[in-house]
Amino acid sequence: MKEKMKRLERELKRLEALQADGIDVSEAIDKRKLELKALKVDFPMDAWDRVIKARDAKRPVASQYIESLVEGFMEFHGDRRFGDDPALIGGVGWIGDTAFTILGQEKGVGTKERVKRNFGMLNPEGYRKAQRLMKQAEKFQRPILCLVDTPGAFCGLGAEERGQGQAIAESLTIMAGLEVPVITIVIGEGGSGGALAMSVSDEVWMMENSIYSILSPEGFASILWKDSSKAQEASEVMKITAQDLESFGMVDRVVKEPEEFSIETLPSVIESIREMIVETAAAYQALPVEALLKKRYEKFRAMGKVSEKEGME
Amino acid sequence: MKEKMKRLERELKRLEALQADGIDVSEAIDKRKLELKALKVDFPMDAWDRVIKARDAKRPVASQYIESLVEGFMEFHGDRRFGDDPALIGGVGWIGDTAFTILGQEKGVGTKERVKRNFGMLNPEGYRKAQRLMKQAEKFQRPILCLVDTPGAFCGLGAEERGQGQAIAESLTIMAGLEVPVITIVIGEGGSGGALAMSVSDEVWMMENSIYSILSPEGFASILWKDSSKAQEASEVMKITAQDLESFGMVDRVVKEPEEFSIETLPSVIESIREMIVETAAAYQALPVEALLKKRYEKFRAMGKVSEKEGME
Amino acid sequence: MLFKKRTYATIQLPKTKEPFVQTEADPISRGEVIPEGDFHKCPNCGEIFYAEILKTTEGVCQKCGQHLRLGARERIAQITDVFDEFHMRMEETNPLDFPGYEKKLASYRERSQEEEGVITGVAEIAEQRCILAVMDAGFMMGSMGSVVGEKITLAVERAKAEDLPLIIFCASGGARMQEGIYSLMQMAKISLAIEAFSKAGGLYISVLTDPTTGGVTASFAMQGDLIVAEPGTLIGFAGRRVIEQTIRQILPEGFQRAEFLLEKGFVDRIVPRNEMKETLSGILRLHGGIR
Amino acid sequence: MLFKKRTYATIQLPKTKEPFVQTEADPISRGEVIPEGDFHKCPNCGEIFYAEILKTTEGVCQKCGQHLRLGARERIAQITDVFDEFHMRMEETNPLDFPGYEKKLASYRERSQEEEGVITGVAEIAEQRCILAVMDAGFMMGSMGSVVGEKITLAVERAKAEDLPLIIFCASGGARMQEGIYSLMQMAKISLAIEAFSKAGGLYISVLTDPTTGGVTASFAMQGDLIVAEPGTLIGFAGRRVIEQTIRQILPEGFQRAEFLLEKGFVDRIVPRNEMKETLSGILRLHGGIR
Ligand SMILES: [Zn+2]
Ligand SMILES: [Zn+2]
Repeated sequence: MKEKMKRLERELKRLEALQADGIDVSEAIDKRKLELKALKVDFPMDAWDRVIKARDAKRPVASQYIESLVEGFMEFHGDRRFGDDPALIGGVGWIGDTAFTILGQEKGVGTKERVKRNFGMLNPEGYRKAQRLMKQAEKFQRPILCLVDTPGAFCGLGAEERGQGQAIAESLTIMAGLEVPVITIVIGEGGSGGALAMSVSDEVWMMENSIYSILSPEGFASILWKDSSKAQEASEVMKITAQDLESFGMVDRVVKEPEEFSIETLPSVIESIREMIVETAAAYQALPVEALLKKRYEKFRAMGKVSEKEGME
Repeated sequence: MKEKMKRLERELKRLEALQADGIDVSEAIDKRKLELKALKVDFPMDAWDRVIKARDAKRPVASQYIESLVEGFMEFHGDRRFGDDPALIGGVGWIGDTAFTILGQEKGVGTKERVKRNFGMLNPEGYRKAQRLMKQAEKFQRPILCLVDTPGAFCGLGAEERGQGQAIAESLTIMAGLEVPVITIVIGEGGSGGALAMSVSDEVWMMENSIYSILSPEGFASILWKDSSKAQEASEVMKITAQDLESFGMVDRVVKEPEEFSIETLPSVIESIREMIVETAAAYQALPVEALLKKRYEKFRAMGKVSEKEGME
Repeated sequence: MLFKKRTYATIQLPKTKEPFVQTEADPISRGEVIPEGDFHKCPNCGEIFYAEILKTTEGVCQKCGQHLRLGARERIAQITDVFDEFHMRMEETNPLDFPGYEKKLASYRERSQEEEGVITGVAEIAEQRCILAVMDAGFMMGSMGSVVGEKITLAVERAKAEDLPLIIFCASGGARMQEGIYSLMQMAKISLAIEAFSKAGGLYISVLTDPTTGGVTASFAMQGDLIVAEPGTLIGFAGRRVIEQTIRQILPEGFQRAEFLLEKGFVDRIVPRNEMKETLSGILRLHGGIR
Repeated sequence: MLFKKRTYATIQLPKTKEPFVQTEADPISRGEVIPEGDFHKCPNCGEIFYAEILKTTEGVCQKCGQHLRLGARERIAQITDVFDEFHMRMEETNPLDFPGYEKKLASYRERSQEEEGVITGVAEIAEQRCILAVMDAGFMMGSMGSVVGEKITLAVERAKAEDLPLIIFCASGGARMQEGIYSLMQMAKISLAIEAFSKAGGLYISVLTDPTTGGVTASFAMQGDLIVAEPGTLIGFAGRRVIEQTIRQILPEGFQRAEFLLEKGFVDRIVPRNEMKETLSGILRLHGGIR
């Protein structure tokens, strides 16, 4: 049966490529999806399945989460330095009766908007907009919610010229020092430094089929094995699923997804987390600032903690 | 005799233009300068005389002040955002036994360097470099010395695109909140917002023949009288000399200049102010932070203080 | 009823001789002519309207969407439910003894029935109290002299003292030349007040309206925690013509307009006039912590 | 005497099998070959030197000025008067159970006689005490895994606890792939430590040496209060080849070099190797407040 699944997935991949080229094979696609779905009830998904889900074009994007989760959302633009990055949506709105600053990496829906949003890959302006709005949240003592969904940092000339390394580095220190609670939810792809720049948070949650990794499986395979086509293999050894990260203690909560996760099924997911977000933020907000910062420090301090060998001077 | 001076000055101006075009008339220039000098002993200078002096190509520039005043100067570059502005020199060095952060608007010496330095007109990166180094001075509790010498803000496309208005505005609020002493010396031209962006300081000093104005006399004449050739007339009504500003209470100290102010005579001027700089900074540094900020606030609060008319509800 | 009685003395819209909307340029300094009487021409598309019709559209051209310049009183009427003016009459100033300045000031006062180019007071916007300052581009080009600087500084200090949010509608041709260095120092004076207010945790919303230029741009216009702008607003530091002379090329159409500034990252949001009140009250509520 | 006895246990330069200077690329991953024996070829101009001569020039090519890559121990010898290593032997880690990782690590350890890609300790530089961490580009490309992250974090925490300035010499190909997400989290872990150190008023000087790339650039390399770089140092986040593939054009020669970063505003100063010690001690003195 595992064999059959693999075959169906291969076929599906090819059909979807055709569909993307404008050839309508949607019926054939749906048929195989149904078959796959039936099979999967019995088999746990492997990492590559989750990679595919995490990247699915039908998967809800940050703007849809905001639409569904946040009331009276007011978007604010710009880094006050160079530009406004459409790959990052930032603003303020109500979750329940609490005003939050919300920052979302936005992949966009539809080809045109995906191009405009640079497929969720931030330029330095995007990190700096986020920093500005984070500092503002701190000034007004508002909790922050970050939605992470990015393939990773952007490999453009301008991004290097304008210091994306510096921009990410500054996001890390700013988040390290933020005196308000920060919750991050990885909703799709959590790729490399681009994801980390919004994830030095008091709690990091992941959607059930999201991934969080040091770089894309393709990039990993390319660097380590000189063969980017070995991405599937890479995804298995990289340990990038929500389940992996939860077992490492790097993720505080894995949010259950419906079988078919899309804009249609998003509201039920939102309802399952809304209260949790508000309550979690309130719990951290209740801490004295020193305790909040200490807790955040210790959370990350424990990651990759290595001890000295015994018996040494 | 005033007439004769004016004639000599007009001749001098024309001769210097020739000289700038590569025709050697230096002897004729020197002769008239000497005559002028002899005459000036008896007559107070008018504003335009000072404008000419403030803009004199032989007048010492910021880098020369630093060279002469500061020991172990270590220049630091860049705004960490977009670029390094050669029109602003920033760094740390010793004045006496005190480490200062020094920020100087630099016009440059010689045509090539003047072009590189953009004639002392900052781009937004320049203000942002200054801000960065000011915040760093604050972190390390170092006093700051600013040397102002700029015709004004830069009228370039990029400067607007990258928000020179925002950059100057941010310099003003950062200086307003700085918890370390700041001394500004206007050494040549203190032009408009570009000068103010380094002058929200605990003490503002001016060199005897420097000017400090809302914009250049040429710009003023152009805006108000639609005739930029009336710059000389404008300079008289604008009240832009160190003596004017001292009488307005906007300048705390006017530093005497030698008759011929140049790199040769600079060291004597430096010796006359070195101790004063160190002692002034020390006096402000001795204040509690709240008192320092309050004093600075009240200093500027009094400028253009307008009262309500009496007898009103 | 636009102006409701609250804690402070209330004011009425004065019987101004100024037209409801203002022309692009100051007539005295740029030699243009304010259209007389009941008609007004859209400076963007050239459409001619009855002035009365413009009132029903809040001064927005219904043909092209251009946001025509508004007087400060009209602006206040559109935005606030309650407005209690800080009823001040400031001393006249001419700190440089600038020839002809008093006379020019007097003519603007006479014509506008206003004392100066900014009105300040306590406002209520959809039940949210705040300190409001509104500049008037029609008063000597909205230039900033000592009185404007003083009134704005007092407003900021009041916001700090009463722990209220601060909203400033900017509209300015820049510093007031006739007050020279005193005008420049108003930028510092206001900035110090805003920084002190900000350190105390105050919220400051800067609203940029046409035109926001010069020293105002280089100070409080750009110091807002949040900066919103009306569509099409001219926002810049250096003047367009000066830049064109410097770089010797014609600047593109949208240069220094609000949309350009948004793209360049200097404006948080562009808000059409008919959404301004709702936007401001939404921001105030979000920062007041009460839905 | 380079390594003088102080408070901590002192160490000797190990009898390493590595050449004095390092080649541009990691030989294992890029298929290049370390030149054998007593000669070394300048990767910039091609000149061939006796390795011994390079020692007298601090590893700088006397023909073209190229700053060849140095091992961490050699770097420490050049910079410090006293160095007391935090004499740690960290547990081996393979958090992902990555196939072959232990073996690869063991081979690097064997070859370099070092435990990992960073050396940390207390240093004295011209009578100024500081905490010093020096990365080694030769150890698995200077990649950052949990041990490197832990050692640097401990160094930062030590600087905070002892109120000493911190200097980190960066040299890294980026995150260590074999430790996956654990490598990524080292960026966060170190950043938290640096922010806490900085809030306590500590001075951190970041020194960028060839190459400083990837996750190190996107964290502590760019978090210095002051950032200095050796001439010609490669500094970037994304790899040159990846960018070229993305934008489909060849990048200019100086792209991502220290001089480029200086111009773009990300580096405070470029400091040639023979001035590094003097520069660092000058900065330390200026921040120590004692001339
Ligand atoms: Zn129109
Ligand atoms: Zn060479």
